[in-house]
Amino acid sequence: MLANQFHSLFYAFGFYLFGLVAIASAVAFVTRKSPVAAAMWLVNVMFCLAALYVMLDAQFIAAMQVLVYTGAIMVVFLFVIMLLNLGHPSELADARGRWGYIFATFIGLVMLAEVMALNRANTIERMIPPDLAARAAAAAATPLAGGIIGPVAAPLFNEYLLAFELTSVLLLAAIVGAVVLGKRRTDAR
Amino acid sequence: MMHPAMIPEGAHPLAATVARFVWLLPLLPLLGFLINGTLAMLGAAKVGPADPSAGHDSDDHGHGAAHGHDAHDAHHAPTRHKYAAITSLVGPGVLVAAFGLAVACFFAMRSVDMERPFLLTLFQWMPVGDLNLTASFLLDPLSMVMVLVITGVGMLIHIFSVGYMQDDPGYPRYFAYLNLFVFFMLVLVLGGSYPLLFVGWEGVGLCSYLLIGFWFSEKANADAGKKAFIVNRIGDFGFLVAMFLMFANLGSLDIATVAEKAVELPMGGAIVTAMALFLFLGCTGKSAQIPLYVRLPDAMAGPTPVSALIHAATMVTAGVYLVARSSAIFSMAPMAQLVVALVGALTAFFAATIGLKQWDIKKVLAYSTVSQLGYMFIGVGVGAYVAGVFHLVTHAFFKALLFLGSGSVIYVMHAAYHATHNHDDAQDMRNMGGLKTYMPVTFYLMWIATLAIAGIPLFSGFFSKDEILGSVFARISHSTLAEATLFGVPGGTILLIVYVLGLASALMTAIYMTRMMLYTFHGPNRTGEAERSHLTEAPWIMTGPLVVLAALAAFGGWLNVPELLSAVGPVGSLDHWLEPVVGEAALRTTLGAAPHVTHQTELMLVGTAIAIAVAGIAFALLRLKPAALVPKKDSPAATGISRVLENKYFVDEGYDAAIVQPTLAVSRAVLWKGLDAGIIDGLFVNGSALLARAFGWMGSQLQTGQVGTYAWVLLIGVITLLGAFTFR
Amino acid sequence: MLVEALALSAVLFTIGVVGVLTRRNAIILFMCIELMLNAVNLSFVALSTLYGATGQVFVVFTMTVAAAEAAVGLAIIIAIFRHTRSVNLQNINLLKG
Amino acid sequence: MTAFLSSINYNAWIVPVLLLLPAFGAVGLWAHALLTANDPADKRWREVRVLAFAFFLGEALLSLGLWWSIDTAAIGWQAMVDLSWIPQWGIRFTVGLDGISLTLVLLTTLMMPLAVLGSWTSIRTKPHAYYALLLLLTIGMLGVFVSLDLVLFYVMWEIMLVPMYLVIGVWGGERRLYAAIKFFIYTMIGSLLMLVAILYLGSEASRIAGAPTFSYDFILNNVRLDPTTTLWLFGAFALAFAVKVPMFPFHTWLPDAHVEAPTAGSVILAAIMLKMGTFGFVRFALPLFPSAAMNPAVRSFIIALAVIGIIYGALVALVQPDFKKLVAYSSVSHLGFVMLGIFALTTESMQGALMVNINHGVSTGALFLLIGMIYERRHTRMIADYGGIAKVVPIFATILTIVSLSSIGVPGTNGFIGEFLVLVGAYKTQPLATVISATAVIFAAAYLLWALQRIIYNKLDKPANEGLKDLNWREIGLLVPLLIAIVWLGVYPKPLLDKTEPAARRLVEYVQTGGVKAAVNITHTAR
Repeated sequence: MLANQFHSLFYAFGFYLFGLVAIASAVAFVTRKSPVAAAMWLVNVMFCLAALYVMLDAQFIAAMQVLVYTGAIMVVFLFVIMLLNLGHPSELADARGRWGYIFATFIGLVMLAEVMALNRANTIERMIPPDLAARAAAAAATPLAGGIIGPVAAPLFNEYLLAFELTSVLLLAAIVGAVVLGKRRTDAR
Repeated sequence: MMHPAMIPEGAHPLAATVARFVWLLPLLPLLGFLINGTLAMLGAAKVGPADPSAGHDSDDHGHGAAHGHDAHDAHHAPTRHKYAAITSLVGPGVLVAAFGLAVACFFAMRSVDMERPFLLTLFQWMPVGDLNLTASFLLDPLSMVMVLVITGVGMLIHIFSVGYMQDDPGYPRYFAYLNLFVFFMLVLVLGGSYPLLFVGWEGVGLCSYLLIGFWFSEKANADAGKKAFIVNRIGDFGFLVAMFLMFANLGSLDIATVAEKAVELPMGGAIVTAMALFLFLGCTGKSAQIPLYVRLPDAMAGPTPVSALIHAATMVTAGVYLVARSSAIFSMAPMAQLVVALVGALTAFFAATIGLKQWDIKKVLAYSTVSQLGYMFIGVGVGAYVAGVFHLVTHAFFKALLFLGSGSVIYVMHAAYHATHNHDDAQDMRNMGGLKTYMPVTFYLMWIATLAIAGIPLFSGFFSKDEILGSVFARISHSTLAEATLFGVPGGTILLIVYVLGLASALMTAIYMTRMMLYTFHGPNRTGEAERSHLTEAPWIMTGPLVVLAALAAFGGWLNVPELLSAVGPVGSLDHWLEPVVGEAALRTTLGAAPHVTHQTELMLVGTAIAIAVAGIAFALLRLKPAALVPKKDSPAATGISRVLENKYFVDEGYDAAIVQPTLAVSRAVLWKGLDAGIIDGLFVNGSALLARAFGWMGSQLQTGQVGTYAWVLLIGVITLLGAFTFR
Repeated sequence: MLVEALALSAVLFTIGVVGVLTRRNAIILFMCIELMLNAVNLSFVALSTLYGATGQVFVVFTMTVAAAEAAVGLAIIIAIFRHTRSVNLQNINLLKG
Repeated sequence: MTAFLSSINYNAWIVPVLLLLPAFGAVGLWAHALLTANDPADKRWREVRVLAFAFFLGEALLSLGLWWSIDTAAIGWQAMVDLSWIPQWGIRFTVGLDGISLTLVLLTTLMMPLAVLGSWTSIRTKPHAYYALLLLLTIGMLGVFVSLDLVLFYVMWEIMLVPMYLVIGVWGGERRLYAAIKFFIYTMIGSLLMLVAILYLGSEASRIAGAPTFSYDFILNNVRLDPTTTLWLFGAFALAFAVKVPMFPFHTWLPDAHVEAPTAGSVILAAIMLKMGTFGFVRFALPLFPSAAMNPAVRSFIIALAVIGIIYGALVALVQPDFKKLVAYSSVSHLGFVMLGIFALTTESMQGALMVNINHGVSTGALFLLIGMIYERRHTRMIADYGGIAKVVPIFATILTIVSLSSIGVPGTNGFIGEFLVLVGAYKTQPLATVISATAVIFAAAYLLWALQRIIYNKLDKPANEGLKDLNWREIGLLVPLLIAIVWLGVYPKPLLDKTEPAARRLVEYVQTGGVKAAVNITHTAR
């Protein structure tokens, strides 16, 4: 595993930088009136996450993030926004009014507090299996056979082969669904 | 019906005589009922089509209805019922046979020493636990007297009815009910155990319901019948409770055993008094005493012979018979006896006052019956059972005569009104007057009865009424009654009040009876010119029985002559005759010694009685002026006292307002609508259904279709889950 | 860096939730859901540093799911839009109970 | 007769056959429906009712043998059959008869053909289903009377519910659905509690016996519970039966069910199904929990409810505009007498209670038949719509009068015997309750005679009443046996009383002594 990482100050700085930027853009994303602006901020969040993935030695995932998430999904979103001409924010006064915001944020904070409580209550230490260190060491010892991708690709095609195939079926279904739903009804409905 | 038990040796001497066919006595009228009943059904009924709801053809206005409507509004010539001939034979014939058998039994009984009553067991009726009830007939001097009266007077009334009801379309139905009535009356009188007596008791009530409501198409008649039955039932409730007391405390319901065991109970104890009082409640229901007398005047809605048979001679006397039959119980409860005597006296006085102002001839007789019944209860109340029964017998004679006489008058008046299509009231004395010229025979016979009931010497009424008053007077000083107290008042004073009330009602009896005779037979005729030509004497079939009854009314006194007038005939024959049955109980009341009154007090008593009777008649003859009377339709409404009396103290309206309407209102508003439909149904049953639906509705509010709401709900679920983890 | 990553993922997730709750535009709603998914992916990746690469395998799966979901979701939005001329969630309540 | 019956070993097979014959009947009807699917409806209707009547008549004739073959004096169950049904849970098909259940079984089998005849012409839609349901109903009712295994009893109890629910629901009057659902839920809630009690008893018995068993005999002889549990179990059983009796607070389903049910439905409901509650008390609640039954608080509470039921039923009946509802409320009053009789716990009152059970079946059954007949002609149940019809339909009027007198309890009819015995017997242990209940004698006369008068007497003023047709031979033939029963049971009830006497006496002694005396005398020795 990536035990050989050294926790340099630079690394921490980078981590916090991208973290904060991600949060800021997320907040911005939520508060924008126009969907296009919102989409842009979300893309920004995704980029920050990709960076963080890299810092967490998940290079493949970072690549996928940029490629699939930002590239594909966000593009589709933007495409749909443009298609339906929802760009102009005027008719989208969709905020639920002052009261709704306050209550929503309050609920969010409550949830956040609970999750934080869970994190801090040494649950993580308890989660760590005792033999973790040994396993990590063993994993580290083995050379990175497949390079960066190896550790991800191996399990993907060994234990989780079935799951992998199933995802393809899922995608097929999604495509068919999208096409059918999207098609303009020819018969008068 | 199993063949009566074979006659074991050492059995009752009567078992060998004709008396063993006593079970035939009630059977004959039952046969009469069955035959007449089938005839009535055959005549009236037309069996319906196989499919009742096939084509509701209401067009042919069921002409079948024609044959059933009653005589009152028969406009074309009255048609005799097609089976009338058979019924006229079967109906009275059955009674004649029964009377013959009764007389035969009577002579058999005379020739035999009747120490023990003759008990004939027919079959086991209710063998349950330690109450093994057997259906058995009890023949002893008391029931013999009653049987003779019932079958004798009943026979005469049946014969009279042949004439009176001849044009009525319901002719066989009428005789069926009449026979059924005599059957139940005989079962009542011959019943060997209280439940069997109760069978007769309620059966008679049932028949009076059927007969009073005979012309049922009139709502008034049907109401009267219903009222009679329900008031009877109230009395029967008392009888029932008395039977429960007997069974619970004495362990048996057979008359003989109850009499033996009752004597062992403490004298004047709570149980015996309660038993006696409840029995008396039953008697008030049946014999129309103070609280429950209201049914008798309304019972006049039935045909007149019915009133004669049921409401003069037989049914109403059942109460007196019951008290005489359970003399053992009553003699053990002096307080109860005082109650009986007092209620009897009050009823006699109260009814007599109402009788003064009645205009309907049958209502006068009805209230006179209630009054005379009061007398009988005074007799049996003070323990003079023989006097009570004696008055019962003589009353049966002259009251039956009076009722049948009034029946003839009404029959003739009705025929007259019918001929001229006049819808005036054929029973109201104000429309009569001067009938003695048209109906001489009925006129003379009715006078004999009036003299008898008024108490004129040598007529039967004098002997029996005088003996009752005499026995009351004799017991004022020397009897268990004198020592007992009722509501704190010593027995003696109560008996004195009873005696005074008795005298007063005797005076009023003489007045209203003479009033009735004056308004009906004397003075100018007020019926109307056209009808006058139709007023003729009633046919012989109706006046024949009247003559026989008149003879009995005149010489009835001979049955039990007091030794003072020993010249007239055998002294106290009825006393000897009933001695084995009621003698012991009577002696218990008079502390063992036969009630003796000094010679001159007896003379004084007889003197006052005669004076009272003569004064009453004279007062009426002088005071009342029949000529001043005006026919009913234009006579002024009564005012003041006479209005109150005429409307019988508004007692009926009082009962209705005080008891009937409130119960109806309560049960309708509170019980049914309020409790049943309201609380139980409304609150619990439908309420719980509503609750279920309410929960369902709340659930549905969540499904607003808004995606937002679902998100919220989802989130709240997450938070609670997390919360659970964090605070675990 | 594990704890910070998880904290960050939690914050992002919360922001996503707040966005879902407040916004009434269907598309933005979807984007918020995407954000929440990303947050989860982040925590996956963070933990995979401890437990080995299986975490990352799951991220792959979540991505495919997210993609499928987005596709179908947007198709639905288009269908609704064609029908009601607006994507405001307020008046799309045909499933009212 | 008994010789002949024992020669064909009648007792061995009669009870299962009585239970199975209706099942075959139902199958037969179903087959008939299929075979004649395309015949004209009218022809099919006439055939199916004859077929159904044949089955019911066969059932009745078969069951007549019971009267001679069952020796009620002997201790223990007669005509007993004991087969294993669900071995794993120890549930057995045990059936048997004794004095009490004999009379009720005969009442059922003899009343069913009359009920079917009663609705000969009134049921025309879906006749096959109708008669098949009545057959199933017979199975349920007979099953309840004969079963000696608690689970079998519960199963039969539920079987009985469904057909009646459908009969009321499908062929009923206007508000039939409300009435049917109410009837079903009312009884269901009660019986669920009973199921819990049965399971508890079963577990207790299985613990004692080792093997799982629900046999009534075994539980009766071996299961001894502490007072509080007995009270709770008694309460559960009592509630289920109280709903069925119906006792005062639980009676509101009765008027609706009666009013909305078709003629045969309400006749069966009144004549037989109301006896389930009282039979349940006598067979299960009292013998299994004698200490609870003897508990003064419980006993006086139930007696109080019974007395309220008697007076309340009579008073409310007084003001009913609908004749059927009036008779329904009168049933509440009559069955209050039965409960008074049972819980007075003297031999006479118990006998009286069983007698009122039978008499009520006969007289109220006849009343409902008559109402059905006049309803078929005039299509209204409101008393006010009638008046003076005695002249138009004399036969109907006469029979109605006789039956009403029997229902009022005029001596000479069967009604009097039952009520008299209950009251005489109950006075010894419950004097106050008896005196109050005796007043119901007056109210009974009041409400019935008033209704009778408004229907057959008074002025014939409504033109619709003039066209009424009188009863036809079928209807008269149908009522004659009931009239005979009314008069015979009134004048000479000894045979019937002798049949129930031993069982009633033993039950009373058993409960009086709080079950201390060896239970053996009530049933034969435990298996």
